[in-house]
Amino acid sequence: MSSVQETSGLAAESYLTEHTVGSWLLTTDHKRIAILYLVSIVFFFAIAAVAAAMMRVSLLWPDGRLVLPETYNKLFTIHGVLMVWFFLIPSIPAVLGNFVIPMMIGARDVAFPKLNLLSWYLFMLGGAFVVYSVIVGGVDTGWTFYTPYSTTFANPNVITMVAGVFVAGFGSILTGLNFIVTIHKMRAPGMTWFRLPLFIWSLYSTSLILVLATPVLAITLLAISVERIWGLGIFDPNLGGDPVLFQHMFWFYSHPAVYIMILPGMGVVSELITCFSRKKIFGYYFIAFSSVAIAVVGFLVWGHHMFVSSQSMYAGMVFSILSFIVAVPSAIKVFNWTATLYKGSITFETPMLYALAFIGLFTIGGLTGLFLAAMAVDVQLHDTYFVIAHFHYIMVGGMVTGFMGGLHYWWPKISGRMYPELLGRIAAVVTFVGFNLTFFPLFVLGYLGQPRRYHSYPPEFHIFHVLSTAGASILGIGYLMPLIYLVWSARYGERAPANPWGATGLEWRTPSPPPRDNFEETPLVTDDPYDYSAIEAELIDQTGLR
Amino acid sequence: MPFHLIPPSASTNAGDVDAIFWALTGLSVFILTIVFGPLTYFAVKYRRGSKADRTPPRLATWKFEVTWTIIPFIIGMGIFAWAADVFFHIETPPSNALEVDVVGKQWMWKLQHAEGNREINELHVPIGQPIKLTMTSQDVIHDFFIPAFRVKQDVVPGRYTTEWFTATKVGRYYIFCAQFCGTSHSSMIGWVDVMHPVDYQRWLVTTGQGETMATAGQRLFNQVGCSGCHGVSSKIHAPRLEGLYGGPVPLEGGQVVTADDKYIRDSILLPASQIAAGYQNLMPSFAGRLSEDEVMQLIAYIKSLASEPSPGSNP
Amino acid sequence: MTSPRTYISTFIALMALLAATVGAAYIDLGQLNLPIAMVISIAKTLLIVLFFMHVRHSSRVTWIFAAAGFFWLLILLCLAMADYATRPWTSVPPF
Amino acid sequence: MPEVHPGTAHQFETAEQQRDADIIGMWTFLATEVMFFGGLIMCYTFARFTYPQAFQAASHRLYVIYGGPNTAILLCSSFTMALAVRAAQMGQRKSLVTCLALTVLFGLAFLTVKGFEYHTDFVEHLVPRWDFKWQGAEARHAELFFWLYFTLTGLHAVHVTIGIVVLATLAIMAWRGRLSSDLPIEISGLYWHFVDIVWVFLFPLLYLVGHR
Repeated sequence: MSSVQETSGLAAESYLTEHTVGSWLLTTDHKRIAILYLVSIVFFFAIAAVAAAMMRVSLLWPDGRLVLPETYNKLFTIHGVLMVWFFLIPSIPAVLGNFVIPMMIGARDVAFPKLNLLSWYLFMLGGAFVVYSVIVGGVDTGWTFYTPYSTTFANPNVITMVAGVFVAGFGSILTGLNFIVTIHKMRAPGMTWFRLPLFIWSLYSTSLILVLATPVLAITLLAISVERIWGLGIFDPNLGGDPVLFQHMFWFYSHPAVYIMILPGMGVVSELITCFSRKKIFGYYFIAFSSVAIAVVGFLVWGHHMFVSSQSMYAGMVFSILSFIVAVPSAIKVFNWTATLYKGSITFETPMLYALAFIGLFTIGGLTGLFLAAMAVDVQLHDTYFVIAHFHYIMVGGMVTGFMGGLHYWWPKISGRMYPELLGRIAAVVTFVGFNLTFFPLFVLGYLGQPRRYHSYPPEFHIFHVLSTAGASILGIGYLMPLIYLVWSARYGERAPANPWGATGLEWRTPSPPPRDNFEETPLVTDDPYDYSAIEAELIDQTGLR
Repeated sequence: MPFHLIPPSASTNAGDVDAIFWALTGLSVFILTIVFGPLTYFAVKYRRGSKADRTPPRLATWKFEVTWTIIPFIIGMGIFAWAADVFFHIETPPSNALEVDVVGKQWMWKLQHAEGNREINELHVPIGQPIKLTMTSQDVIHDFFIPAFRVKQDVVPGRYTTEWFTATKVGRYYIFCAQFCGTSHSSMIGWVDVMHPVDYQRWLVTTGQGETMATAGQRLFNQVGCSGCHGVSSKIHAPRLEGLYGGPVPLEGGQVVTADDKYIRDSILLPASQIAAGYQNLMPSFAGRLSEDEVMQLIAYIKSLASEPSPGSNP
Repeated sequence: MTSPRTYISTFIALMALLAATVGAAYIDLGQLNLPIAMVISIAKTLLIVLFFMHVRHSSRVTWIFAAAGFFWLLILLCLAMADYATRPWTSVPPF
Repeated sequence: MPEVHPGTAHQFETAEQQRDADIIGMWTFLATEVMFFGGLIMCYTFARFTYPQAFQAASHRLYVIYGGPNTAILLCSSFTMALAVRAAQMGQRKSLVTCLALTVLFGLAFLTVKGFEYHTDFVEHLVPRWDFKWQGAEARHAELFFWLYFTLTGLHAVHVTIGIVVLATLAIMAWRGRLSSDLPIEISGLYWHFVDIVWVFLFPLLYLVGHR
């Protein structure tokens, strides 16, 4: 391909050209805001990862020798709060979504660029609150803030931390709003709904959840603060309230939030699988509508977190049946991805390795979700390490893997440079091995009955914790490697052509890195997405290979 | 480092739960095979540069889609029904169960047998006999989890939850608190001692307090002044408690409730919220004056009056 | 563009409904008081949304967005209340 | 390609596109607002379901004589707001300024009445935790009602205040001829009507519980 010359000619006027601090902090360019998010979430991820590492090391001894119980409790709270609200939820949507949504649909920017910047500031303000609450002493409620513990017994820092999540929540509401309007109104001429890349469909569904679920979390957290400060108790049994009401409202947000944390990963994988098997996606409509179905049905299943919470058996039954139904669209996606490989022409670059890892880990995560949706089995597994293992398979095995895949895939577009391919592949394999070693033993631990959030544990669980900690250290290396080589490549990497992967999609029709307004002129869309037959024909002419 | 891969299974419920667990495990392995079999096969066969036939397939896409939508749905519904059936069984105590009351507090379990024996972080039970735990918490939410019995239930302040099991194997098994409850959550560990009925009787006698829960409740009934109004000789117009437990109570306003543990607890602690029809709101609240264990003793006493004939003097 | 006539008749209808809701509250209808008040509120909302907020003449997207918030609120209320309403049912279902 | 309106932001191709985007954006925002109030409505529904008598008794301590007229005031403000949007669309500056000013006045009237009402509640010892005195059964559950009453109406009053500030600003801009488009009026109109709708539900839920 000969696009290298074009790129170097245009590099002087890309969106990265300006270097002043002000040009970053006051930018309204969706690409720059994406980079602001990228740097911020890496920062929060680092703190949360250190917390996780300390917990894993402490768990090497059954009596938890590294840290005191109260420190341990604070560590898992920091880990949960930062990972959920300050890493996973913004990871793919606010970084990759912000960067590529406007380019994928052929727009110059999102619909409300200033609002987009405001989202980032709210996010950072929320993050500052949370970090502050950690510095002044930490909170030990767990990321779930269950009442009445959080409102009456935990230390008052819980107010600061809740305020942080509250503020960041508005950031994510505005991001969701921006994406919805952008996807509705900013599409280039010819870009009909069913010509949209599947990544857009998944982020549209994600945005629906962000917009409709987050406000309920906000009001619930507000109620916690009010209850904590003035002792007015809608959640306090001594004042006529009900702590289980808190759980209903919390999970009304937090269960859909689980889909905020996996749908974007599914979107990325849909892009990667089709690109690296050089084939049109199998079952476009089914993948697209399964995203929307997950977003909608995902709102109806929150009670499966509460089977043993003293919720009524009959409500539990309704939630259980709906939980089995919400598993179906996920299954549809997995089968369609597999079918896409059929008669493809598959290569195994780093993003593809991550995509294949995603399918594997997500499938295990999804299947173990069925165990937890089955009421009788959930009685044994609820609040044990089985749950920990299950949702880490979804969120780390799924979302983080998807994020890494997407980051490598779009890295040439973002930075204008190629990352080192061999290191990339090694890191992907190391992550996969480390991840499984870290989290698979926890399934066994959970079935044996080890409850979560335990600083110390009976000695017969020891061996599984040792395995898990060993895996975590491998996993840590797997995450450190990309951090180092990506930063290195942003400066020293080989210059990237406009379309290094030979991918379809509008974002590849503009130079890497793209100019300020993304496109020289507004593109006109005439084809369905993922039409690899044309690109393939050209490639076969050049290389003689199929 | 001794370790197991499967937890001990020591209750009548355990087998039912394990059956679903292993069925799901089998199903998972099966699905992983049908996803990863083709995935690996395609990845190898259709790798770039291989000589595989890549003529565009003529497939009726929708047939595949319908297949892999309908089949997972049907399997899901099957598992749901099976697991829900077992769940209802786990959640519904049989009527002949021995009763034990449990109060959770940061960070210990206080248990009291109907015979009056009290324990902390230990629960002695006979083999082959259904045991029903009535549980509440003094502070935050706890959770009474016995992995060997496959039972778990949150223990919520302000209300009663129940859990039941029939132990099938003599031995000592863990009780874990499974709901995060504060600093020493991980030390809130207790033991169930499953004994032969003979040993259990001996244990009851040697550790007995001399009074059953009901008699302790009766003592309390007189001591804190309940008998002043609800007693047989009282002049005050208050509901009689003989024959009350388990029966219907018509309320002021037309509603009818059942006089269960929850109703009696609420009547003691929040007397104004449910006034029995024909009575005035005279009773003071005992919230803060009685501990959760004491309320449970009063309930045991009122329950013991259930079999006595209710006096005909009710309005 | 909506004519002033439409606005005026909408306004009058709203005021009439307000009177109706206050009036209905002073009649003892037992369990019916709440549903009636809610039906009147929904009617008022529909009038405001359709005429004052111009949804009647808007695109289908606007219709969907206007309905979405209320629909999701119903999900929250119905499923959570399904728990509270069925808590007294502690017996095994007959199947 | 349609001509580009001078007020159109750089990311949009046409003024039409910007208008649609802004309106859909506002509707999306209103959907989040519904869920925001919805969380409190959930608390309310739970508490009223659990303590029907206490809620009835507590609701009877509120004055329909405050709540009823206040509902009417807000409905009037919605009416003038709708007229303001129409005036903006027709380009009638004078009637636009008048209608906006009236809307702001109705909003202020609402807040004033609300202020008097809060004062009455305070004098009658109905402010939870501050100085709550309750004769009769179920004081705690009545307190819960007033907790919800103050949070719901307080949150609503915050929304009214924001609306008043926005509309007053727009009125001044329109008066000085600084408005180049009717779009801001229409967008803030949607918000104002929404605030009105919230009250349409709060009024019967708080003031008319049970029969009076």
